[in-house]
Amino acid sequence: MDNLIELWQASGIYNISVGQLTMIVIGLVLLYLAIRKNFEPLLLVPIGFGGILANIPEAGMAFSAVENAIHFAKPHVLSELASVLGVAGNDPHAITEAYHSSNASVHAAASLVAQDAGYSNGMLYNFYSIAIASGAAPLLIFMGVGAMTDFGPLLANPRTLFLGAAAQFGIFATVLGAVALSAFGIMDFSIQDAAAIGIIGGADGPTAIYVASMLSPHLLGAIAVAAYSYMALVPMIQPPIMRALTTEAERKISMSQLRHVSKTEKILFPILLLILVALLLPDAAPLLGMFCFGNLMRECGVVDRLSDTAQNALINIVTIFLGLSVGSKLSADKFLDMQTLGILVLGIVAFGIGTAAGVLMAKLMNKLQGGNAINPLIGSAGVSAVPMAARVSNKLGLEANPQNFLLMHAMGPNVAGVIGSAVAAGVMIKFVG
Amino acid sequence: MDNLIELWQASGIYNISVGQLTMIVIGLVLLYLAIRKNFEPLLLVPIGFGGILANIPEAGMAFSAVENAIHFAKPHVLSELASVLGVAGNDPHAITEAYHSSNASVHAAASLVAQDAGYSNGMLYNFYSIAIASGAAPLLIFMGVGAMTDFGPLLANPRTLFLGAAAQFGIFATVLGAVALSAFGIMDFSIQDAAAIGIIGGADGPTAIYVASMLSPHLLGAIAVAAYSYMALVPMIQPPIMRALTTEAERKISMSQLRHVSKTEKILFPILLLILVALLLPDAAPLLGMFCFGNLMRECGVVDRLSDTAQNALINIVTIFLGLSVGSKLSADKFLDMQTLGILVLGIVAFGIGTAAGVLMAKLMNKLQGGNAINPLIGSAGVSAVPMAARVSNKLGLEANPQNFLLMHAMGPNVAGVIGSAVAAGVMIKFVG
Amino acid sequence: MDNLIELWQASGIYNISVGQLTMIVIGLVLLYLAIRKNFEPLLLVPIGFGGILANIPEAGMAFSAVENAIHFAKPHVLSELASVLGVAGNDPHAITEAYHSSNASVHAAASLVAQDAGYSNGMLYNFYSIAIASGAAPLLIFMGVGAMTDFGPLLANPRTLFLGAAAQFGIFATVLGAVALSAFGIMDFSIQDAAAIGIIGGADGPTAIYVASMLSPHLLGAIAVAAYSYMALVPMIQPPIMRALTTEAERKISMSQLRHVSKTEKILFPILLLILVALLLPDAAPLLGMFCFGNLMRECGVVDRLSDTAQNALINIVTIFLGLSVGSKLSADKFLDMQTLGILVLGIVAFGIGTAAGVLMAKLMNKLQGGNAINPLIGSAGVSAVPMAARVSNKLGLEANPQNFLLMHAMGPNVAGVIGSAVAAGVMIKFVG
Amino acid sequence: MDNLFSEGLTLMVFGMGFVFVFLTLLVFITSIMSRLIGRYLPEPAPKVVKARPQAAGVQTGNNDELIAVLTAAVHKYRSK
Amino acid sequence: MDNLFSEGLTLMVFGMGFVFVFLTLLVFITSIMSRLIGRYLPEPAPKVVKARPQAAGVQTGNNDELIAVLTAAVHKYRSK
Amino acid sequence: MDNLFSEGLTLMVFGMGFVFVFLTLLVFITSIMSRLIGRYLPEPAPKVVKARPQAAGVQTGNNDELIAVLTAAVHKYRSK
Ligand code: NA
Ligand code: NA
Ligand code: NA
Repeated sequence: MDNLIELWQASGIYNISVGQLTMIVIGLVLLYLAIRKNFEPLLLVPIGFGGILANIPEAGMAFSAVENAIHFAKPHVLSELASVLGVAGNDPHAITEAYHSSNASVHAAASLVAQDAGYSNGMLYNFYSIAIASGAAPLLIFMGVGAMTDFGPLLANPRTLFLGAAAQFGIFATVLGAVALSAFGIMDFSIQDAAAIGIIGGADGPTAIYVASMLSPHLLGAIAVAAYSYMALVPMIQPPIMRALTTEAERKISMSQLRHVSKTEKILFPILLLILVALLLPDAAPLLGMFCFGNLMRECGVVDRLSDTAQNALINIVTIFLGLSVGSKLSADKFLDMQTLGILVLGIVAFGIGTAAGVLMAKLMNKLQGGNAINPLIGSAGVSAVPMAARVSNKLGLEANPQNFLLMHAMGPNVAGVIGSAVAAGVMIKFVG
Repeated sequence: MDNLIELWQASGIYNISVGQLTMIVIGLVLLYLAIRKNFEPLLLVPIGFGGILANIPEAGMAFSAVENAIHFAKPHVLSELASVLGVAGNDPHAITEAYHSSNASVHAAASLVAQDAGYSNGMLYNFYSIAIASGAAPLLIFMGVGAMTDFGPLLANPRTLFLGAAAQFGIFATVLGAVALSAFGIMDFSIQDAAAIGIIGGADGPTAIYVASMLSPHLLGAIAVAAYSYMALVPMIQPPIMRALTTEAERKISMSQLRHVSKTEKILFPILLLILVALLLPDAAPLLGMFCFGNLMRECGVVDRLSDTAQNALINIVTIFLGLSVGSKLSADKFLDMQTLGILVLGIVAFGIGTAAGVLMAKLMNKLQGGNAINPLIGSAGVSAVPMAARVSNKLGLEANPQNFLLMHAMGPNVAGVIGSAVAAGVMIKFVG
Repeated sequence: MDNLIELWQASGIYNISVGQLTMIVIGLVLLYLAIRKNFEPLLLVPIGFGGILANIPEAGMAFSAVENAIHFAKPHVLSELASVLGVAGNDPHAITEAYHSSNASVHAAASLVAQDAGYSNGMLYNFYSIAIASGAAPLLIFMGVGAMTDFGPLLANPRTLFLGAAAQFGIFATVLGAVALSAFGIMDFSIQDAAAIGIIGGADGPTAIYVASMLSPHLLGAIAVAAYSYMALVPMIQPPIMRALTTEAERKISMSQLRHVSKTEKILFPILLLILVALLLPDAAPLLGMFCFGNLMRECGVVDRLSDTAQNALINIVTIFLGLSVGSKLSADKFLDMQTLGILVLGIVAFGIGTAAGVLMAKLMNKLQGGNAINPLIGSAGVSAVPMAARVSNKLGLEANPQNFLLMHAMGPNVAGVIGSAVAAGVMIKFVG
Repeated sequence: MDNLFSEGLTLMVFGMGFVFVFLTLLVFITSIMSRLIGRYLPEPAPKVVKARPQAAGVQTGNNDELIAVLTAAVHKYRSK
Repeated sequence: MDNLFSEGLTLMVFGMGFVFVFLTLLVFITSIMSRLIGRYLPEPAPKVVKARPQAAGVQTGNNDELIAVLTAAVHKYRSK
Repeated sequence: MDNLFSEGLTLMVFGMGFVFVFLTLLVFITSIMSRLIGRYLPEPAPKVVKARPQAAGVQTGNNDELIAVLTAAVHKYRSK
């Protein structure tokens, strides 16, 4: 009978909190969006599922050994932890707080105490430590993305890099928006939080996760969810902005066919980009370095088996772990917060501003050059969201002029946007990291 | 000349113990069974080979840095270790014992001493720590198995879940058997040991390894070997029991064709299962969570590249490390023990009881429903051992009635058995973990 | 304005040292050789790229957290580090030196201090720790190589093992050369350094990296670069030596067709080799054990999915990390040194002597047996450099006699050379490790 | 001794009980789910199954079939 | 409050500025590189593109094409 | 100095010696093994080689052969 009570009191139904229930529902919603609405399913399926796993009551899959020990709150364990963490009394909340603000050596000591008491890190916590806290997973994904990226269209028309630059205005305008919200007391974002939120406007998943994990880990879950959701919503967010800022005539502009790009150019480009990064912004070196490495493996033609693995087995494996790890950050106390609402609002603003800036830049370039070389519809592709944004440009182009295929032209700013937001990420890590 | 003596005294021939020699022979026997007799070769080839590597004298591949330092027994290292571990004197045995019973922080300190003295962890020890002690490898394999599992037959006939439940009786009867052996003083199993041994009856490799690594790591080698060997022996263990418990007429029962199962049902099933686990038995959440995640990736249709990787590259890589790691636990002092004999006997009893319980449950269901809806031969498939047990059901069905294809019908209880033993594992971790 | 100055002072241009610039150029040269000249591109592309990444000023990708903390030299961090490391004063150089010579527990304490101060390990440093310092990556590559190796030609003519043995003379002669250079005061190599340099003559990449990581990690970068470069240069290094040591008549010798080798022989060979290693030289057990494991997976025919993964996804993933990790050791202070010049000279000598020894051994065997069973051109293949050296033998054979296909005959000594140098590696680890 | 045995017995009773309760609930939930889907989300008329991208192993199977057909055709042609 | 806002403003000015400087430099360098290659390392006359080894997924595509051709041929034969 | 050199010499003598002893033993053991297998476990008469499941890369090879045959056949047909 005692056992029955014990089993009942250890069950999920008995222990589940409203917050956990809500987060499980949110996880289910993410799965629904991913599976039925095709919202970036490669990431949102693991993120949604990881979010559910992280909120299973009593399972502690997203907790460290110490957090698990505190949760189960055996008095002698608590008092040992309290003594290691320098807390008077056995209050779990005080101990938790001391644990999270402890320095690395005290942290390590508390871990040993918890392990001695028989507690261990949850599996998702381990995944998060290895995949994200170390920075490895976003970099490896970036390597794989590099190996999948064809810089041909960009090399054929390098001026499209300006469009990729302009679209990053979404990032920095959002940073300003976030600090403004704080300045007016509406939200409470630090400058690090603001920078991490802004990067959503980069429309690039691994960059957003990398920056958030460095600047603002407690917002990581919300930022990653916002970034991937809005990337999926690009076909709904961008078109009205693009239509509002362009005339029918502009949308009809047809662009001259792209010249052929030689193998040598494609091989040298990632190397030149790397050297430029090395000389100007070392803080962007990990991100852009791995990206260039992937691209060089792709283009050099002598390591195809490595390139294939980087694009397939390796990126898939890392994606599974990255997604589950991001999901582990979807805890009620961090996600069910006004800040998340702020992040969601700011994120969509970032996308909108980035889109507008890209389109306007294209128009400006036409004006400065006194010609009609660029269809402004490809400017919006500068936000990245590869290849979705380029497809949107193409679709709107075809609407205006059924003979006008903009896809390849839009791929230039599209991949330029990836470089642009990685550079922006480097600047932010440099200044507020 | 001194060098020659040194080389000779460091050679395997000079140092090999009878125990190591025996274990190497056992490793060779496992390889023989795997390669020639096709005994679950995907696991038994790495396990057998790992067992040989672990028993190479002086190589210390399965030892930690501290164990290697103790083995080579340089006086000043021993005395440093003794002081860290709080042992008086330099006796290697006393130091070893103190090391194995030390708490986490002393353990870590001893490790640093050994590293300073130039010793390092053996490669298999590293593999074991990362793959099994962390719990990661069995969970990842379970994810891959989930991605390979088709719940269609089970969804078409959900009552077959009862067969999968009944067959778990093998697990718990064996637990009782193990404690009985201890109670009568024949063996010396703790309740944890008994639970870990019982799980052999679950006929599911990763579940057995996961439970054993949590409850009874010192028996892990023997338990894993028993589990995989008996799974390979299913075509020999089950038929006599199945024939003894059924009449010719029962074996001739032909079952109505399974209905078509829609995609939506297949997508929702892993989610419902996960929620049920979350609400009722959080201790089974890691195992069944990863299993459901794999299955959802398979069925949702939008992350095929992740599902393919989970079923191929990732599960293969993890299998290699898991197998070698299990092999690292095949040391003479732990394996060449009466306990192993007890485990082998109890394991086969567990398989037998599970098989019988499944068959009898099928007969009971027929009686309760007053019909002949279920051929009792598919009850035995409830032990899991996917898909071997289902094939055995099919074979015996064809013997009795050459038009009677039971394979798809038996797949229902077969995968139900996987769920059933994961639930049983959760209960045991909850109660004795 | 301050920000502008800060950005400028943190830029690569402002900070780059001559050494870093030189190393970046060397990285570019390696990429050029790999991509345009096809110098072992699978390794030299990642190594070259990793070398560039490691030398990006201020990025600290190849530095540990402590090294990064010292580099940025904030006074309070320095003084904390100094106190942990037992250094008086705040001199970065003194602290660095103390850090590198500190024992494991002080090392760990310094790491915690640096982490508390907000510094973290560079990504390449992490890769190096996990892939190479642990010994894992070379062993996994060796497993994959084993899974790719066909011992058929060697089993058909086992006496070719003698050729593989003879060619290892290059290794030991080079060791002697290295200590001679030290003895004459020209260089300053320890016996460990000499052994690690000698292994270049083994013409086997993973073996060289494994030995260097254990005996002489500070020379690892130069040794790996030399080993892979010379392996790529085999078609230029070997032919003149082979021609000089053989007569036209000898080169025309045609060898009898190799007998068919049965599946059972191929399965038993890796097991017998493993047992021989276990009995005679446990120090070679990790290398040859993993090699035999890979080969057994290949030949046993029942674990093809594991063998395929070992030969593809797994070895490719490990190669990427191994290459970047080796590249992380290409730092100016270690590479731009007279020692590197010495290593390059000694390395090519090692290849030359190994080639000569193989050819002469073949001639000796013909003389001893009083026949013309062996074409001495296959002796040079004993250095390994699979399959390049065997192709060189074949090419020179065809030059002398257009009907004379030596390729399969040369594969015997070629794979024997792999075994031979792994044995040599074991002896060196045993004696000077 | 007695204590260990009674622990084992408890484990058996609770374990088997829980396994049955759990799987019984799963039977109910699954059946309800299937019925609801059958009623409210019936699958559209079975269209031609479109092969989704498959792992390497499965491809072989597909190819084998096609190749068998082709081989037969070629054979027929040759034997003319 | 003011401080945070001015920090944000600085970040915006420097960030956008740097992104533009960086990408502008990249435009220059890339253009120069392309021009130099066009002048000094022109690609040889376009030879027939040789398919490089592809990942599993792509192979299917290639096979599909070939198989389509073959099927058509066989079909033509049969319908004779 | 002398010490280092003598260490190197020792390493060479023992190293080469050991390598030769080891590989000589391997020659003996391998030869004995092959002879025993040839006598007691001779391979059955060479049956048609059954392709075992192969990695993606290798499949192509197999397919290439088959496809070559088929193409030839189809070509012959067409050129009729
Ligand atoms: Na972007
Ligand atoms: Na089971
Ligand atoms: Na060699």
